[in-house]
Amino acid sequence: MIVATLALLLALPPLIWAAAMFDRIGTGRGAIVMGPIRNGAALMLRPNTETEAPDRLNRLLAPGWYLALALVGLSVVPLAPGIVATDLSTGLVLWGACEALTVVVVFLHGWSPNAPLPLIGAYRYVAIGLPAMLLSMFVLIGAALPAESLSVVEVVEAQRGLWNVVRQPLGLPLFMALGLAITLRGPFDYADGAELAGGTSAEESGPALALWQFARASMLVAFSAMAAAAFLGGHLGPVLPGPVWLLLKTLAVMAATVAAGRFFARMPPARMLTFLWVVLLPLSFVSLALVGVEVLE
Amino acid sequence: MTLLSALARRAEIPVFAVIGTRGLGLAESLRRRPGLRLVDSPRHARVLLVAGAVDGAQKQALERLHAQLPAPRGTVWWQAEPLFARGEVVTGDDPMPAIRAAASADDPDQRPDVPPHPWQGIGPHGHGGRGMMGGNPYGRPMAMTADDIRDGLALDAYSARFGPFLPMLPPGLALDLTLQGDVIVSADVASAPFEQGPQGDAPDLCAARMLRLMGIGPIAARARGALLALPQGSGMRRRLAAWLRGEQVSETPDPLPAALPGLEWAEAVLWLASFPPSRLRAACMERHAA
Amino acid sequence: MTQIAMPIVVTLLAVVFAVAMQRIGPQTGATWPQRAPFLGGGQPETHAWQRFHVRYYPMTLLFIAFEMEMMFMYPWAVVYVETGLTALAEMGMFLGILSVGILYGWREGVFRWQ
Amino acid sequence: MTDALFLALSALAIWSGWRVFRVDSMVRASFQLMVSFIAVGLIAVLLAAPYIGIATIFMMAVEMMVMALFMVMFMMNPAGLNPMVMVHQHRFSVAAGSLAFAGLSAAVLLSDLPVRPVPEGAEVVRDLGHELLGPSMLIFETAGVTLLATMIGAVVLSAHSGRYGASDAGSRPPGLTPGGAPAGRKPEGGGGHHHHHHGGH
Amino acid sequence: MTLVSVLIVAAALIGIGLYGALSQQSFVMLMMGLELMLNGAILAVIGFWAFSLGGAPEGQLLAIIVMAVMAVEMAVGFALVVAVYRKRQADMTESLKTMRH
Repeated sequence: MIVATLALLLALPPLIWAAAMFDRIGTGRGAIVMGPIRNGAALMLRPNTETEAPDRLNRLLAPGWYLALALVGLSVVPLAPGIVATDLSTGLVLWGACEALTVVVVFLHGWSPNAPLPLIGAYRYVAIGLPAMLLSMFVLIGAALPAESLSVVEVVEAQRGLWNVVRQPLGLPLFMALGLAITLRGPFDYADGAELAGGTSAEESGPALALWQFARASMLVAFSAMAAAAFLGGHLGPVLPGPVWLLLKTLAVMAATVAAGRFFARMPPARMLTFLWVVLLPLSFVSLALVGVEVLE
Repeated sequence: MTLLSALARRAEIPVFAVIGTRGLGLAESLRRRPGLRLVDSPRHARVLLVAGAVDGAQKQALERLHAQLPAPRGTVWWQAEPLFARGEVVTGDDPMPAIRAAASADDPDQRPDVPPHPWQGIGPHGHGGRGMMGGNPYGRPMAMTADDIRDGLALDAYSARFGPFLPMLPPGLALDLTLQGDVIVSADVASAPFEQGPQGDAPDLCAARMLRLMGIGPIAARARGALLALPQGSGMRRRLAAWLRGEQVSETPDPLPAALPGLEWAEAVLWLASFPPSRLRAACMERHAA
Repeated sequence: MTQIAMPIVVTLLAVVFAVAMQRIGPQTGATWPQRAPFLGGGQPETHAWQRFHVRYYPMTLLFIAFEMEMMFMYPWAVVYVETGLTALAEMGMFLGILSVGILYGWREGVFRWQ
Repeated sequence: MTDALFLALSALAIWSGWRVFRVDSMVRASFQLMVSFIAVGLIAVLLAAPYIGIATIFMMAVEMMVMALFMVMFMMNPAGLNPMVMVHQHRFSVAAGSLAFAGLSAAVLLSDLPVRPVPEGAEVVRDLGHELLGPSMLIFETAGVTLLATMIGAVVLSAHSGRYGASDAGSRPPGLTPGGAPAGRKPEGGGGHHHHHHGGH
Repeated sequence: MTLVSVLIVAAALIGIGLYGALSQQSFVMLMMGLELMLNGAILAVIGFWAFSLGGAPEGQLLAIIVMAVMAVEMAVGFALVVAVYRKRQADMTESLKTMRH
């Protein structure tokens, strides 16, 4: 338990660095490896900005909560057989709780500066974040069916014969929609989009902004590790040791998520809301029904 | 600290670009330049770059923006007449040396340090407010209820001047908007967009501006998914498709005070970006003349 | 106890880390113009905090009723394989009933901005 | 260790429950209540109910998010920029609250509670699943119907724009006689007056 | 951690919730009080289930039902608030009384 936690805390900074590098590829500005670190250092040396009558406490804590949720979500992912930081028999539900609280934290981040653009971003995000979370719950339950358990450890073990991505081909893409939503990117980035000049972080500067980006990247890592565990067999794989497999799969999901975020355009929120409820949610029902029938055979 | 400073020395300079007359092309040319990064909010910036001439009427707005960059901050005037005596002036094509110089400058404040309304010491707790909604708590009054145009729930209306240098609006356009939630309830043009010349109407530049608001690049847009993401029936799809094919668009929008109310923020911003700057300017000027 | 020890510990770690990092930078007092909300040079008349018109409020009500089904689905998933077809049929019925609610909401336009 | 954690979480649950009615900002009030729920959820995990505990956190995070949206929407001065007190019958309420606490505590302390702890290693989630699909199947399906009724009721009450346009536009009860004036209370405003006048003659 | 201590914490939550439900003028704040009381109820149910019911699954089911009640209460309550506000521009409990005509 303690070993796993330490391993996670050690692995997180390099993975966050990798996430920042993925974000830089294709922007045409070079310095892919060192750029994120330098920019982060420069931000740390800038001052925080005050706003008029902000909610100081929530503004100070929001990046920390976001980071905490990423860490708690990450802690239910087993690194190798028997090595997991939080061995909870309802790990999938805990992950779901982290998703739900992410919506709360992003809302608080946008609410606390008392400024119009962050406020609009916060409210739009809640509209999209809530149904997106529903979606992920259905596909994760689909992953739990063959394991007959809500423990992520069991979910991974149940994939020894067949990975869930084969059993439930719709699951991973639908889960990635949630990944895009909770990591505030691409088509689901209703909180921090360009049409709000940075949305919930439009009023942040210096360390507060750097930490928000840091937490956002760690949420990407947590989401990718969870996706790897639930759909790609986690630490299972031939020849290489388990943690290495998990690392490779996590990096693959991270790259795919970043690419998906660049590829799909952001719709106006009302359109996206209808799309989520009327197209994606029924799709997740279908995905669950298919895996249900498949498991019984 | 020294490690951080060493790393930070070679970081990209975050620049907030204020776009003036014929400045759109200038600012776009910087977007992929190594060594700097154009940011969407002055809070994220180190340097304020004024690209293209800015009307003297916008001096106060520019000073307010200047104040919103966290200190220390620097200013660069690129092919622009300085409106206040700070920062570097560049007349040529390459602002990079000046931006680098500005990145180590420390401009003093332009605006006086006074709250928007006097409030200190007023009210039972000295917070400037009275009763439940009254007074100017912390220097500003609270929003009041007003009728809504959509669903009949009369909640608070937020009135403010948006622009003229808001990055998602066409440069120079200042709108007096009243919002309920994120829906525009009423709109008025306070100042028309700046003249951008024929360069501002270039299809690739216009398409890039619009796609940036949708969070994708031009390569992803070729897959036509970008068009499906736009609302139907507003002509946005048609205009973006034309730009992506490399054709000019010459539609003139309806007058903004009539067209904007009832639109959601995201729709309104995309709708404004779906017109070439020259046509938008024409639509706003007509109204001013009338 | 051991199950929730690590989540609590990492939460505390993350929050302390984030607060400490925000405190090490230069702490300067901001002037009033600097603190004004960013509106591209424009100014607001009032505070941004207001009775915010949440345009999607019927959707949130539909959502909290629908989300309740999750509470039943998790235990269902655990015993699904043992119970077999009965479980499939029962949950099919349950979700079917709730889907009627979504369909109804859609036809009433609750997913649009009110 | 478990006892210390229990005490800390209990203190957190009660303190944040109390703060709900003491903070000025409605957003803070909602999320204080959420913190109280999270503390109770964690206590439930300590009490060997890992599913109910974590699911409480999950559900309440969402519900309190919605709560915050509505609080801000309908409360005057939602951010508490002007400090405010909006209470009535304050003394009576304090007395009632204390009395409830004292009464319940006394009942707990005085009664002889049976002791049958959860057996070690019991698979509580599996039991719950069997219960849901077996003996309590009817409860489960009834919950489905109740939730459907809630959804429809909430939409009918709250939504303004329906399939046929605004919900309060042009709706008038039928007349008591064919072609007569609409029955029931007269709507306020000019239209109602007109009909009243017409019906009077 | 004994049943008595758990139940006393639950009683405290119910007491605070009752205070809130009785004292708050605004309808949404009143609902916060109700939620806090139900919070105490959930804790009491789980406490009983863990210490006195020997882990009988009905105890957990009861906790779920309490949560479902909460969800229903919230959905219908807020829908009512919206309906009343649309008519009256007020969300005070007093104004609900005048809804009757």
